Amino acid sequence: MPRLTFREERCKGCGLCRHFCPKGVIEMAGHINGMGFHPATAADMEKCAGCATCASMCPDLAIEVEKEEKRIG
Amino acid sequence: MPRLTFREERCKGCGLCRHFCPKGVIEMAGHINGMGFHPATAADMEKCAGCATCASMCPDLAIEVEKEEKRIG
Amino acid sequence: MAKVLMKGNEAIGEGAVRAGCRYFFGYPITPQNELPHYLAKRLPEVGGLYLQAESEVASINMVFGASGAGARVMTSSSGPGISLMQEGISYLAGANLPCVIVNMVRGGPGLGNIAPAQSDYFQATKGGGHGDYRLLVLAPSSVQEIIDLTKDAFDLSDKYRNPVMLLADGLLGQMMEPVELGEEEPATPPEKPWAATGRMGRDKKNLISSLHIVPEKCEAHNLEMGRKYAAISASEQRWEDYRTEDAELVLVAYGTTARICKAVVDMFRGRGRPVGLLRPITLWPFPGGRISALADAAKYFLAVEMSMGQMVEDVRLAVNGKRPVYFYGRTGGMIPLAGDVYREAEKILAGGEDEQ
Amino acid sequence: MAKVLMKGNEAIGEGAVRAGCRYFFGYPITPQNELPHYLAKRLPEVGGLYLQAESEVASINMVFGASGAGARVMTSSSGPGISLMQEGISYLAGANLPCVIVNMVRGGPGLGNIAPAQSDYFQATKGGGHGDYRLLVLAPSSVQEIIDLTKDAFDLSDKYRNPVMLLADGLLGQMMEPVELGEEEPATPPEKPWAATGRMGRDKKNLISSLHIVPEKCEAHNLEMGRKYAAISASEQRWEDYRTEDAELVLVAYGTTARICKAVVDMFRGRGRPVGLLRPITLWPFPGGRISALADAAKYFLAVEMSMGQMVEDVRLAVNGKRPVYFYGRTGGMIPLAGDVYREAEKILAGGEDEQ
Amino acid sequence: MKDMPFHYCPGCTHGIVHRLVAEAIDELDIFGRSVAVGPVGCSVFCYDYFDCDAYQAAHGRAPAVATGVKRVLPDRVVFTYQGDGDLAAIGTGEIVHAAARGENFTVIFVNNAIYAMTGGQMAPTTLLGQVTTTTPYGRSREINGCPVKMSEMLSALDGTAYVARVSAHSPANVAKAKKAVKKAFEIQMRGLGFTMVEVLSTCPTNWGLSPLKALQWLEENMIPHYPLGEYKNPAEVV
Amino acid sequence: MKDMPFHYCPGCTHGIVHRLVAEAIDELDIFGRSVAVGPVGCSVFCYDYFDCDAYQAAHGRAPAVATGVKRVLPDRVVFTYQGDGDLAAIGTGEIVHAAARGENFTVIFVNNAIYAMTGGQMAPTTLLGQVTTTTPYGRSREINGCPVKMSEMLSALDGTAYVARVSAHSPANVAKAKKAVKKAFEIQMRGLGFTMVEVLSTCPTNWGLSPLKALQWLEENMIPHYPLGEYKNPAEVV
Amino acid sequence: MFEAVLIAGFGGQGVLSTGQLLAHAGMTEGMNVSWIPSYGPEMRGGTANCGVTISTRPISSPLVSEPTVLIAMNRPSLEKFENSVVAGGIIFVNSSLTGIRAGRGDVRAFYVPANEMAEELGSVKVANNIILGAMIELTGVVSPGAVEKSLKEVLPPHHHKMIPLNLKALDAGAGLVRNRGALSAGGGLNWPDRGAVSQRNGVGI
Amino acid sequence: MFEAVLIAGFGGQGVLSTGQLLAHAGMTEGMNVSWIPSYGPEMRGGTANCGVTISTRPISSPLVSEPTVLIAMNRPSLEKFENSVVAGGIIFVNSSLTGIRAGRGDVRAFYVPANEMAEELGSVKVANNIILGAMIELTGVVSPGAVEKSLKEVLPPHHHKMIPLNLKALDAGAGLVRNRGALSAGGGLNWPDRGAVSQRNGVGI
Ligand SMILES: Cc1ncc(C[n+]2csc(CCOP(=O)(O)OP(=O)(O)O)c2C)c(N)n1
Ligand SMILES: Cc1ncc(C[n+]2csc(CCOP(=O)(O)OP(=O)(O)O)c2C)c(N)n1
Ligand code: SF4
Ligand code: SF4
Ligand code: SF4
Ligand code: SF4
Ligand code: SF4
Ligand code: SF4
Ligand SMILES: [Mg+2]
Ligand SMILES: [Mg+2]
Repeated sequence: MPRLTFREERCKGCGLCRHFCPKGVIEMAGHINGMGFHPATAADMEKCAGCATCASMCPDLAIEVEKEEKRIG
Repeated sequence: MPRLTFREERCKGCGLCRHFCPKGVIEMAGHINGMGFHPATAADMEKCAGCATCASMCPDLAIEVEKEEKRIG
Repeated sequence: MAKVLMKGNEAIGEGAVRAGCRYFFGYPITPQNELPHYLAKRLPEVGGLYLQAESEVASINMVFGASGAGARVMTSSSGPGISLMQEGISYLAGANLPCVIVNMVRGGPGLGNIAPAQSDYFQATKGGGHGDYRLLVLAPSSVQEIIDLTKDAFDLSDKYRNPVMLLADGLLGQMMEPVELGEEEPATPPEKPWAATGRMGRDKKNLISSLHIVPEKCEAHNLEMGRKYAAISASEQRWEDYRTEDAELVLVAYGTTARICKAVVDMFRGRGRPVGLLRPITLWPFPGGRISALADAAKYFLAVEMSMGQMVEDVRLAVNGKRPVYFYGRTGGMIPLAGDVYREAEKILAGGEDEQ
Repeated sequence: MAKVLMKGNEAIGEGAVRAGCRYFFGYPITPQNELPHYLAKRLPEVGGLYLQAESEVASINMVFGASGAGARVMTSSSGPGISLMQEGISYLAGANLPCVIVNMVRGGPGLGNIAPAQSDYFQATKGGGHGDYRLLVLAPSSVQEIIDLTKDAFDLSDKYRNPVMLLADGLLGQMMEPVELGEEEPATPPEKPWAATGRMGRDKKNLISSLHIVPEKCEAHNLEMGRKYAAISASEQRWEDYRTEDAELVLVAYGTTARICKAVVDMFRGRGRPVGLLRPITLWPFPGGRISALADAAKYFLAVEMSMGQMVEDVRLAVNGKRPVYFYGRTGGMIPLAGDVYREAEKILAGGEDEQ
Repeated sequence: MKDMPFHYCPGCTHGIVHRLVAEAIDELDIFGRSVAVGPVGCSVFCYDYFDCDAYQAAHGRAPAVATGVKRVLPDRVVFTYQGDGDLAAIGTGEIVHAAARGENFTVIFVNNAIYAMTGGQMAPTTLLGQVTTTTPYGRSREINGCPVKMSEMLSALDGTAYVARVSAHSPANVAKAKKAVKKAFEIQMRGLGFTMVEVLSTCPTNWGLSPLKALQWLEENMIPHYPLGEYKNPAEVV
Repeated sequence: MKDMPFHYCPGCTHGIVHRLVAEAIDELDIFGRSVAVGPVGCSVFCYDYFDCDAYQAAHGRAPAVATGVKRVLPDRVVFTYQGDGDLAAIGTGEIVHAAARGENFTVIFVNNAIYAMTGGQMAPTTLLGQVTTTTPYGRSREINGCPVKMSEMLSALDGTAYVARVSAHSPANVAKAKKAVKKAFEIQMRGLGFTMVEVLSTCPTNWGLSPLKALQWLEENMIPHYPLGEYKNPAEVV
Repeated sequence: MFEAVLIAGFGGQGVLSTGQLLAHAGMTEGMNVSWIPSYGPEMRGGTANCGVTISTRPISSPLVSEPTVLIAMNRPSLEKFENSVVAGGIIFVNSSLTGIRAGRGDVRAFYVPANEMAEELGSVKVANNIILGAMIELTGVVSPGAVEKSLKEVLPPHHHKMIPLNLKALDAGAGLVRNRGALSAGGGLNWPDRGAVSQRNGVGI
Repeated sequence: MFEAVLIAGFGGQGVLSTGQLLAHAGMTEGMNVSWIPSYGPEMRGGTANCGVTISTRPISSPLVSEPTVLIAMNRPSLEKFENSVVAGGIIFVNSSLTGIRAGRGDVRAFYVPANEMAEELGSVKVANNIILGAMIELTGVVSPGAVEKSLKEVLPPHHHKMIPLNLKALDAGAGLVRNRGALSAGGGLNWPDRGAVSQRNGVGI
């Protein structure tokens, strides 16, 4: 299974990752992070295809996707 | 016959009028004008066709050609 | 009339409109942006034009054209943008053109920052551009005064056919205070028979130019300008005396620092100590005569600025060695606190401070 | 070594090449054009680059890049072009970048003319750009001195990491005099570990910037610059005393006017009258200490300039009321004649002149 | 890329463009010889994120600064990062002439149709009808003229080697943008001349839109006026 | 035209261009409402010859000055007269944005491939290989890039209404130039936007050629790089 | 009467407009007022603050370097400005975003879970007005009526539909004060865990 | 020894380079020298002039405001500068382009039909060197040998083929002086009508 890491302290809750994830993996958390935003989080990691679309649209380098060796962000 | 007037005091002796006159009317004078140039002059007015080519190429508004009403420069 | 709560930057805009200014050419820069925002809305309402230029260089040259065409016209910027305008300002002065230029000073040098500062004093008063010219420089210290001086700026500019600079700092531009706008009276700029508007049958052509290729003529032109500057110096020096009557120590400060120094004066007076404030309102012409007069009675002067020490030179020139002149400043966007100025002043009164 | 007859403008070029300057970015303007013409030929001979920029604004920013990359680099212009560079100069100073900027001053303001002048003194010495910064300003008065000071300009600039301006007038630029070039020694600019050259394995990144968004940091940066300026002021003031030993009247003049004033001093001395000349070589730091010392013995000062009176302010600040300071100037491209200065000086010695 | 949070607003695509540049530098393995020249604009702090040596240039003058750097250090890989106000307004002279001279560096041009940093004023690139803080009644052709197309204009110059316009509004476009950025660097490394990648970008804050709506607005409004594609390729590459 | 001798060198075609402008003003009978904005360059004194009201603008800034004038006096006929150094180098930003805004005035652009007034330095328009006082070894593409084609570049902007390149090197071309100048004024009078006529011109003095040879040099060297013709016509006119 | 109020928080929390509302209300009541922001580039995420001075005498310096009242809308604001408050001054803390308590003993501090209360009212945007309501109720620096009048002037017309909600928020804040009766300095108020919205009514100010 | 020489004429008459030649010759002989032009925009047609100072003592002011020698290559130059010449000074007039005489009685004036003489030698361009030759022969400010040496240095290599012609011109000028013997102030010399080139040998200096 691909590994998805959210660097919550960098996340600004813009929601772009959630929107572009083809598998509906990502949701916004209910809590607020240090910068005052609701951070993105993997709600349903099972579904993740490791396509890294989320990371490619994240403006804040807040997502790391590892799928085998590939690593973006 | 067309009337050709050289305003000698404006002429800088560049010779463009002489070069472009289709009839070979114009020559440079032997004397020097107030600005230190050999001015252009009509050497053979008989030949003048009144085409005003000379005036159209004179950079110094030094030539007036009158042919009937037409007046350039 | 009811008071209105206004930002300093907006007050300049409203003041300009009421002064009959109908043309603004400018380029955005913090901390003056509320001024273009205001005018972009307001000018079209009164049939005027807000035009955003591609740069400050273009702005000031558009001002050159509009002023030459006879209009009341303004531009505005801050530090870096004002530096870019220096060639154009020199041309405007050289061509005897009226206009109003706003500098909402920020921390420098270079890109610096956007916090308030007074470190463009030299540039404004001594001529940041080339050649022997002067700008009239007005330094308001409240939003109400911004409104009033903006109007005066246009009048002075037309009267003397010289650019006028309104010099404030980012804090004054951003601050809100209640202002009394008064009745809107139609502005009456003077006739401008010299304007180059197309001859439209006029006998003689008008030419707007700063070129005097023959040195004799260029010198004559400079001497003529010099006479104008002498006349301005003689009649347009403005200042506020704040409790200077019997002051032993006279603080000298303008704009935001003058506000702070007033608080300092009040603190001293509250303790019965003779401290006053001389607030220059015109930075050029500098109210040197008044300061020189104060130097007969006062014992010490303390110039307070948001800079490394610029206006203090003019204070020294005015005092001319009669009394010691001290300096206290913060810079780079830092604002002196009343308490710090107070302590500095106390040291001087205690006689323990070297002049620097 | 044999002497060579050289124009002042060419001498700057040769001086720069000998100082190890290999990059020149500039835009043509009279009266400094012989300098770019010279360097356009000469720099390629020594593996250097002459690049004509699209404007003075571009020139000074190319200088910013080349200086940041560690090169000895120069630009040159006159009045209007120097005004356009003010933003860039402020950025260079703010980023602690060394470079040499030549201003061959011409008549102003505006387009003015191309005759020699000294009316950009304020702009050069007080900061024509925004913010609290200073340029070192060197004022040669002969072609030989141009060669020597050009070399010094690069050294000082690197030593203090600050832009240096070479301020002369069109006459010095156009004039020819014999010069001794000396042996061509390889220049040894200091190491520049701060230069942003690509990290190439370096541990820490280098950044060339004048931005300090936090006011506290911007102030600290300004205070640091202030300490540098204080050090320069303390150790780099330069001047020439010409027969001031026992002078009752001290003329103060730089550049071309100093040449003329020397003739005036000689005329007076020929008649046995105690007149001398103090010639500032650094305009900033201004040799105020020396003038202040002279004011203990001398009775009068007369500042002579090709301007409406700019350096005279620094003379007054230095004399600080101890003695009267008079001014004589021609402007707009006019050059004071020795005879006229002589008459002016005589009036002062006769005591019939009001200080102005 | 230094590991510090960006100062950009939520959803601002400046962050995406930063990442693309960093990835190109990494993939080409040129970090050590890269030099960044930053603008004045929202990306003024980009030097904090790119961990290579860097310059903070005056507003609009990055191409002149980069010229100075590259002429002194011709074997370094130099790039500017500039906004549309910076490049297409105040910096017009510098970009046109750097391009005309064929300066051998790369320009990353982030076009968000607005002066963002200063509070959302009209830029030369602002679309007709677009409301900004200085076009409160919408940009009008009569007063302000038409939005300027820099890629088209600069392509007309003989000195430009590579000019492309890409967009950051969707994953597919981001992938294309990445290719263009990398290609520009490669062309620079081959010494073929001036390269520029214009990236259409969003400013949710000043457009007054959510990050997502901003991407849609870009797609629907900017792309029709600013067609995507490669406008110029060097002879050596085609 | 005031009756005073021009200060130009013998054979300098600035004089011809002056006459064309004066004739257009006369023929359109707009003398009274004409306003000239002069440059810095050899034609800096053009205001002395055009007898209408006039401005002497800072180097390169004539389009900005003309913008100020025309916005205040929209019913006047405003034109700038600019050299190639003035317009294509230092004034790039001003000309590009005046064109982009579609400012409704006319630009007479005299391209003589050199900075003449200051002593024959390279201009952005100087041809490759051309020797000038600042390209003593000839202009090189590597160092200075290619000569800039302003008419082509400005035509790419939506704001330009009429752009033509003509030449003053022969009677037939002067006649065409005259038509273009007049047409530009007419388009301005109809309020259709920005108009520019680029006139290829000679500088015998700085080219080091006789007046006649200079005309030939223009024809043989400049025209191949700067093709003549109308580059843009307003929709209303075509 | 003299109050120098410092309002600080994240950019986007509306601290600047809250200050303007307060200043306008002061003006409406015939007082001397000034409003002065710390301003920054457009980008979000930094802290913003403004100082409002309201005084019966002319205001010499508009700077609020030693506030008599601090409203800290988030944690960094409390950390940064707590020490600048004059002895005897008052601190209002938005406990929803703070997570720490004021440390000084010579000032009175009140904790308001403003975000949670605001979300309850329907929009997190009125959090600031909840604290403002509490502040004016406690200090009496301006009257609620003046604030209500000013709302109409300060809000752009297309936001006038928000006025009822804002009034509700002001009143909710005032209610906290009214309902607590006598308030003790340092207020032995507890504050909610992050997100523990359900506790909010138990805490108040 | 001290001479301040002012050379003036039309732009294009070579007055600047003539001055440079003179200054260089002075330097070659170990004197202090300075050369200073009146410079202008590139356009032709105006007047140009330069001042050369040659002195055994250091030169304080390089300005030539009161020349000891004036070389007037055309009429406007004579009109403009005649009055600036020191009493007892010398004026050389290019009579080919002047048409008037100097009016002062306290200076010596010499009239040289330089253009005609130069055309005779083969090029009007050496007119200035004819007058220069006369001047140095008369004043002895520099030696002809120094001028000859300097020509090689001052002329760019591709003009070295012009050196013989220039030397001829210098010598022709000097010859005028040598052949006239004693010269009287105001020289009772007549001067040719415009274009009356044939008279030129009869007049000389
Ligand atoms: C000379 C100068 N003028 C103006 C400014 C103010 N200024 C800073 S950023 C900016 C515009 C930024 O817009 P853009 O380049 O589009 O970048 P963005 O913020 O949109 O990314 C302006 C006008 C400045 N710093 N310097
Ligand atoms: C700001 C500024 N920079 C430089 C100059 C010097 N300058 C005067 S004219 C000129 C170039 C003129 O060339 P061009 O525009 O081609 O006109 P031309 O003389 O060839 O007709 C220059 C660089 C100036 N006056 N102002
Ligand atoms: S890697 Fe792909 S599937 Fe997994 S969360 Fe990201 S976008 Fe969704
Ligand atoms: S795209 Fe990045 S910043 Fe935006 S919500 Fe997702 S993880 Fe957070
Ligand atoms: S009018 Fe024609 S024919 Fe007559 S002189 Fe002129 S060019 Fe020759
Ligand atoms: S073209 Fe004109 S200036 Fe030239 S020679 Fe003929 S008349 Fe004279
Ligand atoms: S203001 Fe706009 S461009 Fe700037 S950081 Fe925010 S969203 Fe991005
Ligand atoms: S220098 Fe050239 S452009 Fe200027 S007037 Fe002379 S010939 Fe014409
Ligand atoms: Mg932008
Ligand atoms: Mg030209």
